[in-house]
Amino acid sequence: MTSTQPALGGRIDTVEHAAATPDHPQPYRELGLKDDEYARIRDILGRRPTDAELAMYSVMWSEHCSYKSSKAHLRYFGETTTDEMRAKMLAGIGENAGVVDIGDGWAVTFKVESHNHPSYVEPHQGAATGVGGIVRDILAMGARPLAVLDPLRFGPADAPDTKRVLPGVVAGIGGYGNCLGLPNIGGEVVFDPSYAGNPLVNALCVGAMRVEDLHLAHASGVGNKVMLFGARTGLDGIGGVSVLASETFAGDEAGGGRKKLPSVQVGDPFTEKVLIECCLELFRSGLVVGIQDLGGAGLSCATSELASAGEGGMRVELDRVPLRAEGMTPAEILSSESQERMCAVVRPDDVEAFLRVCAKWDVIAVEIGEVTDTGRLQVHWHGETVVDVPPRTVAHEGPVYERPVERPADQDALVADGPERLARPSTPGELRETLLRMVASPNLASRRWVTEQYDRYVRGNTVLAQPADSGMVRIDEETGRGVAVATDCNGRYVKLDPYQGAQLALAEAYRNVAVTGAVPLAVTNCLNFGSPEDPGVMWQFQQAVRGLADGCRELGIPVTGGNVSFYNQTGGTAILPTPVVGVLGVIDDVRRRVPAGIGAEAGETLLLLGD
Amino acid sequence: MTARIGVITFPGTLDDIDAARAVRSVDAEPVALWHADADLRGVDAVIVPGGFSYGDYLRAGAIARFAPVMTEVVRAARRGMPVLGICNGFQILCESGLLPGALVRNAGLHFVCRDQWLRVENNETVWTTRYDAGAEILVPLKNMEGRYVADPATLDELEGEGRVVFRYLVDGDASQRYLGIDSPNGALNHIAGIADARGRVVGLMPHPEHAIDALTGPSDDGLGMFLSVLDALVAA
Amino acid sequence: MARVVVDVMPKQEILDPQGQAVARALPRLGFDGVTSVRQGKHFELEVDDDVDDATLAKIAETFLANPVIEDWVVRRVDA
Amino acid sequence: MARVVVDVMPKQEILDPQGQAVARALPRLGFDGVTSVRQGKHFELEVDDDVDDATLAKIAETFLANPVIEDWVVRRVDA
Ligand SMILES: Nc1ncnc2c1ncn2[C@@H]1O[C@H](COP(=O)(O)OP(=O)(O)O)[C@@H](O)[C@H]1O
Repeated sequence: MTSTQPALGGRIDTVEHAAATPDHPQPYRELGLKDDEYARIRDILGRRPTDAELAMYSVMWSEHCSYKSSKAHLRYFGETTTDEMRAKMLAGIGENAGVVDIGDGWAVTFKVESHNHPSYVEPHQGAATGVGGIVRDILAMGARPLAVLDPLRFGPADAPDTKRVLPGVVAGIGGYGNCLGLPNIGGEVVFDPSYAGNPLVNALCVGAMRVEDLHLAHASGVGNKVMLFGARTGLDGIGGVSVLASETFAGDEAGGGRKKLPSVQVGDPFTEKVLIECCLELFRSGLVVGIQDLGGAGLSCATSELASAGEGGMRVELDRVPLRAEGMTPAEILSSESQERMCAVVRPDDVEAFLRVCAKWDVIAVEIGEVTDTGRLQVHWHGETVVDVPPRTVAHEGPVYERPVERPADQDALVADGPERLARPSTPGELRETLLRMVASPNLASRRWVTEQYDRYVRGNTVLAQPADSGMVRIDEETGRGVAVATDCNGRYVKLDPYQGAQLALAEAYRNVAVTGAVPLAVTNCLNFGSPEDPGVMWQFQQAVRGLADGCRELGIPVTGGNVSFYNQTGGTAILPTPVVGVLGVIDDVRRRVPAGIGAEAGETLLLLGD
Repeated sequence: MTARIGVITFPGTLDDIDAARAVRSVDAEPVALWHADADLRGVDAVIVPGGFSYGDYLRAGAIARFAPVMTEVVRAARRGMPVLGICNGFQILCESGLLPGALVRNAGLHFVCRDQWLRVENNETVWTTRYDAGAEILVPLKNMEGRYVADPATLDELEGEGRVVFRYLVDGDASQRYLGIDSPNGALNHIAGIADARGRVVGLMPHPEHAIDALTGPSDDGLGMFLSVLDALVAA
Repeated sequence: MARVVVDVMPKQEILDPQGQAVARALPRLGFDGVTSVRQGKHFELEVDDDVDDATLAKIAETFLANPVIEDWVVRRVDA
Repeated sequence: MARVVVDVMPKQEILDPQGQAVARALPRLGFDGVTSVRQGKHFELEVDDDVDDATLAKIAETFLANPVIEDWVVRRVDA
């Protein structure tokens, strides 16, 4: 199937048409834009946006893509990072993933992301595509993905819905990661009633590269070509944008446009595996100037971010995009979240070689445009202009909110309600019963049912995986240099005291890395919280960020990246605030790792450190 | 002079680098073979490694067996070239008819990754001479479609001719018993690996290439397979 | 005793990697002329005669298929 | 253009744990009266008109099904 003419019968909303029809009503509210946000878009463009532009702005200005509620707070990470902490950081917050120098010419990149909401709707595919997304982020830095970890939170273990969600999530993470050939080296499984209607599915990926191979997402060099490669673009995850099709074409003979589309995406791990190998060969052959993965917000995100981070503009011929569905509109193509796609900037002389490498791996690749010096992102559709915007306004200059922050009124009561009033076991019999209850409790029971579904051996470099305090992989077979990664968070502590709770999560992950013999180097995080429109949640968020940042300064290791997931709540009730912290450490020689466990040999001496 | 052992890469193959590492670790030379080339590059033996060739989407191994390189492997195997299929490689060898039977979804329906004890039932194949008969070895097992099945006549033949090479040791393994299975995957007769009639083509679900170094695997019990074939090739 | 067949297919607009893999492989195997393949699940049920159509529909919708990503068809067949 | 359906089922003598798992789950979900479930694959192909029955049979036998473990049925359906 090649790209088809619009089959919906309606006319495509071009820039020219938009300029001529300023009063044409647009469904911006259905797309999640506020009145003032829509006004600002009109202001930026000096006219109403076209459908395609509206689709781009609405997805890129969403909470998920623009960090509009969290930006003001996340700045604190930068403010508290000293030059000394920055010394080993090759890329930090703002790039696809943070990168640190681990010595011997090696750089390591890692990041954790959430896929909470999709995993509730369709646990298997939601979790699978979560893994796929984070792996592409790592790949887009120029690194070979090495391993994954999966911090998970579910409702009560015996709740009926947990029986739907948990097995699906685990099968999805395993199914995708195993098929990609990435060992799963750790994670968490935590049960708490607050996650019953809103499980947390976070996925962390770590990758490595030679320092000189670091690829940053930018489109530079006027005349360079923009290549789209990987899977075809379909109607996946278009979600809200489908209202545009129905609005614009309502009442015409095509019958009112699209029916409601499922907002879930289905993953194709095989295509991603081939895409990884293809990208790595492209990097090795020096054929890539800039690269960006297509994740949330699809081509809207990739083109605007590449152009925005580059020096000029970009022209895109949207009708060249290989499609999977018929009759897709420009707005739909721009916002499709079809998985397993990448976008690269390539020198004109290299296009042929680029296409050859893709052909070798059976990866579909097309040139969809080029880097220009116009300072604008211009998207064409069968010869007409459907998007003409300053790319920064889409990608980097979205709205920023200072949401109200307020310590919840019931916080004092919560803190005052300590364990003192709980009965303590006083007889040996009660002690025994308490112990047995704890051992059997879902939060302390063996995780084998989960971890046995994950391949921890593939690639033959896994030195530590479950059961271990942190996962460890070897990076350099000659020298034995490797990295250790752990993730932690106790949401109950964070709820009691978000500042200290976040520091406890950091300290735990830091310790888990340190006890394996690795030296902690960098921090990533996935900040899972309730609604930012709730001042109490915003207080939790603000406190957690401050706690984490201050803790990092104390320990002397920087936050190199992360992810914010808001709106984790069931009805009006937010989840336990869950800032999952990932710490990465380096070890010169993995043969000197310290495995977990005591009692391997008779006569060992046990020492207790700390108090 | 050492042996040159080919390691095939299909789209979706994962454990090719592990297999090559195992070959190197016994001082043989690994030779990369590409699925699309009908060319074995003059190798002395071939390993079909694990992974998810073509995503295992239709059936594990169903698409890979039609690759040009497999036509050459089948031809060479019929002439007696040693061939080892590991996991997905075993599935591919069954699909291509070099080995009898088939591998289907684990009876527990889940992917299973664990350290698995095996008994070496036949130490006379070209891939197992370094083991003592009846030796018990610890090797990783990791797959979704690892349950070996064959019709009763084929099973009788395999058992009668001593062609069951590895068997899962299931004593005391209670982990799957709630599913009514007393092995990791419900394989008939607890079969983990089999050989062709000449003992030159061997396929097994567990991964000897992940057990070559106690640093990265549960043991180095897997090395014996690579040393065995090297003995045979160097002696020849 | 009645026999019932339920076919469950990925929705048209949903990616079907399995069907795609088959479709891409066929020409390589020398089979031309197959322009599209979709792969789904096929269930064969034996049910008591008193199980009515509404119940069968319910079983398919709530359990055999995932309505978020799949369509399904239930049919009774002669044994 | 013709539409062809291929149903592939595990052979009767082969254990079908997927089907069994479904059968075991149904009573727990409150659905009684289903005495047996078997699960297989359902393929829908679009083929050019000049693809004959012999070719379709070949595609099913050599590729879509594994005769060692599976049975299959090919049928043309009206579009
Ligand atoms: N979702 C998961 N994915 C992968 N590994 C996990 C997961 N959950 C737990 N693990 C691993 O299982 C082991 C035990 O987990 P856990 O009981 O949470 O240990 P701890 O309390 O020491 O962190 C650890 O190695 C941990 O990394």
